Amino acid sequence: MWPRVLRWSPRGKWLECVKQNAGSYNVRPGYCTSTASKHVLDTGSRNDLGRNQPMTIERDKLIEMLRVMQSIRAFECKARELYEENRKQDWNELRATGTMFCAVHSSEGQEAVAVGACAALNPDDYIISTHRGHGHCIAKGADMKAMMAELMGKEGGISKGRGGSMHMFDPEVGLLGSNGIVGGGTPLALGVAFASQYRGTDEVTLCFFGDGAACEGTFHESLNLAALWTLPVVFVCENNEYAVTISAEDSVAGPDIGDRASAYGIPGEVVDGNDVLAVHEAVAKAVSWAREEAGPSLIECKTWRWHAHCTGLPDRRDPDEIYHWTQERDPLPRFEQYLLGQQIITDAKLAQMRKETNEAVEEAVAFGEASNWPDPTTVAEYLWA
Amino acid sequence: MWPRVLRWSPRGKWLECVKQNAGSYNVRPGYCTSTASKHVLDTGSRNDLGRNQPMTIERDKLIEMLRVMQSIRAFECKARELYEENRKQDWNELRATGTMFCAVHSSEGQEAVAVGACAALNPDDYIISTHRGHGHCIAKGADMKAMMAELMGKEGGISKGRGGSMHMFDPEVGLLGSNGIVGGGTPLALGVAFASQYRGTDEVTLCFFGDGAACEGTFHESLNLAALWTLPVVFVCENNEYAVTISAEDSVAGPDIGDRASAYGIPGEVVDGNDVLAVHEAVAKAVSWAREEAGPSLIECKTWRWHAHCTGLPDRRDPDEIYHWTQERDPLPRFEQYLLGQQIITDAKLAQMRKETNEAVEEAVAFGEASNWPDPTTVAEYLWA
Amino acid sequence: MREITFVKAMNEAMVEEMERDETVFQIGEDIARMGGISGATKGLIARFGEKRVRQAPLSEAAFVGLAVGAAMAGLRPVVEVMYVDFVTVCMDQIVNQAAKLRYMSGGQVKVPLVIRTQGGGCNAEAAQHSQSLEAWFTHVPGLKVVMPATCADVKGLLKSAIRDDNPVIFIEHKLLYPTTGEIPEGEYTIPLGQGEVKRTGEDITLVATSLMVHRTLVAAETLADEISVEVIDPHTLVPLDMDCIKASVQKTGRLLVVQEACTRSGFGSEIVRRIAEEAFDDLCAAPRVLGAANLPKPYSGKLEIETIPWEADIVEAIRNMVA
Amino acid sequence: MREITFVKAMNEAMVEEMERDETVFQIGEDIARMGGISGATKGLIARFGEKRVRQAPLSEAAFVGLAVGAAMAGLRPVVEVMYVDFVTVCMDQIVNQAAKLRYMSGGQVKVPLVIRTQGGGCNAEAAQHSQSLEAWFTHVPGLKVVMPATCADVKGLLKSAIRDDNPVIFIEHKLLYPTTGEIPEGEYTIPLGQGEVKRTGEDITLVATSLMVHRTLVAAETLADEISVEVIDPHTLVPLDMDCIKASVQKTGRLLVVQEACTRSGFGSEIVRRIAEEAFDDLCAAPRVLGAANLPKPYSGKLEIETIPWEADIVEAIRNMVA
Ligand SMILES: Cc1ncc(C[n+]2csc(CCOP(=O)(O)OP(=O)(O)O)c2C)c(N)n1
Ligand SMILES: Cc1ncc(C[n+]2csc(CCOP(=O)(O)OP(=O)(O)O)c2C)c(N)n1
Ligand SMILES: [Mg+2]
Ligand SMILES: [Mg+2]
Repeated sequence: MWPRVLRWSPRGKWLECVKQNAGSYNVRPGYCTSTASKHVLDTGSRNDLGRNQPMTIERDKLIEMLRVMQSIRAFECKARELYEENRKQDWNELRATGTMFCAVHSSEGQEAVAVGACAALNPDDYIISTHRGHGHCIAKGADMKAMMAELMGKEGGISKGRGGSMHMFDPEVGLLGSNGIVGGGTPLALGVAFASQYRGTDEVTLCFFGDGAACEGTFHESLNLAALWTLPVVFVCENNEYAVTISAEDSVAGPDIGDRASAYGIPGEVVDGNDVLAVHEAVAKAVSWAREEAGPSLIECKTWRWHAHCTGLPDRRDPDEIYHWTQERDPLPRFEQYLLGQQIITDAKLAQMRKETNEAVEEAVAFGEASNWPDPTTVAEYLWA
Repeated sequence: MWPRVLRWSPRGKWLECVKQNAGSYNVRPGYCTSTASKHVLDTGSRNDLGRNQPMTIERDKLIEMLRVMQSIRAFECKARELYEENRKQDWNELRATGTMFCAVHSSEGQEAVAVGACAALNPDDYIISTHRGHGHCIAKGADMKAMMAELMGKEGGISKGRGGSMHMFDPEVGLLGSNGIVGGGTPLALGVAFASQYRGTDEVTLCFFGDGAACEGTFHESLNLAALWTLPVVFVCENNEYAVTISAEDSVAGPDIGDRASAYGIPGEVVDGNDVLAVHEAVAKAVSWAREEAGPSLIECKTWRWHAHCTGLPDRRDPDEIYHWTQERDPLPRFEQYLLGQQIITDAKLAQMRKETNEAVEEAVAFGEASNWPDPTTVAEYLWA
Repeated sequence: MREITFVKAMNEAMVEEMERDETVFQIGEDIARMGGISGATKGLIARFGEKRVRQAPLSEAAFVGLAVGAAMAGLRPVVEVMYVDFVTVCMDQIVNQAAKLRYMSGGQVKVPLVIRTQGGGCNAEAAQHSQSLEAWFTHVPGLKVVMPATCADVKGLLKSAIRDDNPVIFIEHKLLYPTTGEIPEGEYTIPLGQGEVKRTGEDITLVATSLMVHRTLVAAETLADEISVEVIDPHTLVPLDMDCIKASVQKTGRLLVVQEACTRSGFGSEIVRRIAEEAFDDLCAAPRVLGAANLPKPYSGKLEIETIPWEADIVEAIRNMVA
Repeated sequence: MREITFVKAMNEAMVEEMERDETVFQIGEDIARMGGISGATKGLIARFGEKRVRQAPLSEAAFVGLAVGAAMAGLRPVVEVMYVDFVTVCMDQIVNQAAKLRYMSGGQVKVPLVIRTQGGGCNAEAAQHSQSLEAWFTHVPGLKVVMPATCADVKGLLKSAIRDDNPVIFIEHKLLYPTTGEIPEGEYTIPLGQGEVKRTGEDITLVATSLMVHRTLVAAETLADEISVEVIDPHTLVPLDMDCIKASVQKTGRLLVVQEACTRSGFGSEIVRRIAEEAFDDLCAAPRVLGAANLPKPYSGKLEIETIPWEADIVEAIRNMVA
């Protein structure tokens, strides 16, 4: 079992690095303290317990991770805009004409979790995502064009317009669905992992869920069962400190969610979820653990959502808190600065990349707009196999 | 938070006492090693971490505890007999005449848990019981006559014959129901405790459940919520090593169920469930913890059921295992021997007590038999309040 | 008469009942500062404090069960389950516990409990947030089921539900919350089990609840010159005011139940059965249910609007039946 | 023809399908050495090993969900939920996941899954172990619902259910397991959605499934000299063989549905609605449902027998309708 290396003060908002079994606390200034080489990022030096093997990530992969983070940010921002625009119109009219745009649960601010985690997966690995799932889908390789068309309810959508924001499927890239029921995806992930085990493949299933979902009974049942049956599943808890308006402090009793792993005798870890490399490192370890048939594990990523729970709802959180998370702990500039500092990327390349991701999102919008509405006479299709 | 003092080797069948934070194991020969005085039982000496205050139990109470244990044993044995007798008849006939006797989940072998736990409660405290609940009901003060009449489906039954074995209610003695749904009672217990807290009384609710129930989602949700809201509830897990045919080893991942308390930041303890005084001591502590508004706690009592899951099902467990638990670890003679050794009771008194409890059970049978069948025209009564 | 929103009417009902009876408390997700997903519990936390407005973690089985236990122990919980779709994670506590505890105990306990939840579609929320599951609850003896349509009704019915000594499933329609309507001044309640003739007519009886009451009334008005339509809102499905429905069908000879739930095995089928059994000879045409397509709700609005009865569908159905 | 028990017929079906297709696996509580609560999975562990016979802990939501996920990923799980009463703790996985995944994904995934469970009462198991909840599932688009009555039927239907690419809820009656009946030699299946005329008659159509098929047949025989009763077993509620039922009602003019489920909002109401809508003019008497009292099952047998239709009740209902 892995040692616990990085933790937060219980439920505190401020990052600190606590060594297990030791009284000394080191405030961790950020993730960029590693002695990484130009081509290869060594995050091993950040912690000293059982993490001595440096983790190497290809330069191109690092750049690709940044691109995906930027894409998610741009996609989410656009999706919120489209919602707002749409709902400025008369709602009854929208309903009567079938042109309503769904509420979206933006994952802005949480990009490091989606990208850090999915970057640890192979194309034939699987993910099960949540209501706040656009980032996961993009990070696993889903097509933004099809995703945007889905939000618009078009036939060209990733679920042919039948699913919407919370029900995106693309088995081709291993996306076996986001889910509108909090805690509803956890048992499904068991099954996907079970199928891999049953067939003797080395595929791994990664299951995203939130701090809210960690309070549902399915969390407990799923971790227990996965542990008993050594299922190749990685549970990634995106603890963004809130479930709609309830804080994790008011809904999660005891120490960290990641600590709950010990109740099932499986490895658990708590990482800075706004540090894409920290997430990546922890999840990569968990994925190889699963791939080597050692069973499930639980990674809690401490992060924060930037916007209201979903479009259409107010956000009444503390301005200081908002400032801290959006200005001081934004995962994107942190990673950009790191890559710049390591001369893995240049300012010019960065500007170029931003332009490209924005263009890609605009293309996605154009694709969605150009896509046809579903044919009403096909409404009963896809009910039965 | 209490220190963990007594534990079993993880999921092992053999009793041992492990000191927390220490490598040394002491095989505990039985519970009777305490330096108890004649009138007062000091169980404090059995363990040394934070349990130095000896617990005192009145002589009369000890004798009463034994009587209740004997009553449960006799009641359960009788209930099984009545079932077997009944089901020797033609089942179709029984169904057609409405004279079928329900299957019963005997708690023989587990008497120490019911009695040790309920002896820690006041009359106005509450319990929520399970499908294997006769012992809990008797220990909380329910009338064996009414209980027997219930099993017979009579109007004089504790639930007027409407409930049966798994649905016994007697609010007068704080019995707010046994439950046929595994894990179904845990949330109810929260509510009863919540009501006490809401009204500002110092009542405590004790919630029994099994090792099987510890795998259901309600276990997790309930402990989390109880911990968050500091509810005055004591969760008593009766780990009898099996849920029907699945062993706790095959259904409970990780360390002991009692250890799961730490996931919620509440005290958890593992005790020898065949040692009525050990159970009593642990539960009494938990009850005062709750009564002093310190919140919930979890006590896992390691025990074993003597018979098949319920009447009508086979029991295919290992003969050695059966021998060990029924012959070497029977909670009744252990307690009897202790009381004899401490000269709290005499052989004569013991024989007398056995005679009385058997008579009480026979009286209960006679009462049940004499009680009327419910009037069929009243079948719709009690649906609405 | 004042004009207020549906959600405000609910809020008034809850404030009044909480003032009246201090055993009434609220429990659910996001019911504190946000006032619940609909805003129905807005201000309750400020007025009644954290003791009586309990914002719960995402643990529906635990907090619904807590409410059931608390009801058994003498309190009067009002629970919010955010969407009716989520009863699927706490069905045991509703069906096997709340509904049955009184009966199983031979009348020794009672469970005065209201579970408020929102149903219905056409809000672009797709298959897991758009269901109409009232029929399930009506099939469970021991539960009362209320589906209010208007602002005045929701206030009076919610107050009755809170005062009722039995578990009540109270299903609000998500599209009704912002609607406005007139509401009587002062204290009033509307008894559970008493239906209302929302419009009198001679040719056909329409039975509808919740959002569909409004659609049937529009349809009736559209046809006013042609066909005389009676519209009945039973308010509650359990208990059901059969006298009211039967009297109407005896007059009109025709029954059309309009529901947003999937047609198959919806509560409309139950109403048709009751009328077929009890007023067969009064029927001069086949009774009918106009309900939703037997499909999960598709996300795309262009598809979703195909699945739910609209005013025009009701008009057409009436015409077909009366023709 | 051989005579075997119902539970043995189920066992044969599962053995044959597991032999035929290695993606079929079993999951549920106590299904290994004990062979499940009914004995239906007896011997499977010895024959197919632990890989394909997964004895699960008490975590219905997790293991039903696991089965749904595994089905999505290409396996064919057969799940045992010990009693239908316990679907209440895993309803989300059945209703919001299994039933909807295919539709929500625009047809990209399928969920070939069988959930076997036992329903029915009169086994002295009281309110939480005696329900008949099939109507709930029929109200959820995307689920097929099977309720077999005879040994021959259960084998053929279970094999079809396992081969079906959709989620199937397969409800067995606890009193049928030990019953015996004739069964064809060799391999056979019975298609889902195809009803069967179990007895031909002219005066009245009885529709029943599961245990009630047997009771209606006894009632029909009792009345043989008096009234000619046709008995139809639709086998599956979804899909429903309306052609079969309609053809019969068109002949007899009378419909009586007999069900063990509570009468209110049971599937009988749905059948009455369909017939009322589609064959109104053929009816010469009010169609009727004879079902259970709208009560939780009381424990006491003396009360419980009052709540469920027996042969004599069916005879009386037929007489009343044909008189
Ligand atoms: C079973 C269930 N209960 C409630 C909801 C309503 N709901 C949707 S998202 C959400 C909060 C989820 O919080 P968390 O798991 O932390 O995810 P986050 O939204 O923070 O990403 C709630 C309460 C739901 N969809 N499903
Ligand atoms: C939700 C649910 N699942 C399954 C059952 C069937 N069942 C009744 S008792 C039991 C075993 C319970 O085991 P445990 O909690 O350890 O209690 P024990 O029987 O050992 O006292 C099972 C599976 C049930 N009653 N409820
Ligand atoms: Mg969250
Ligand atoms: Mg057990």
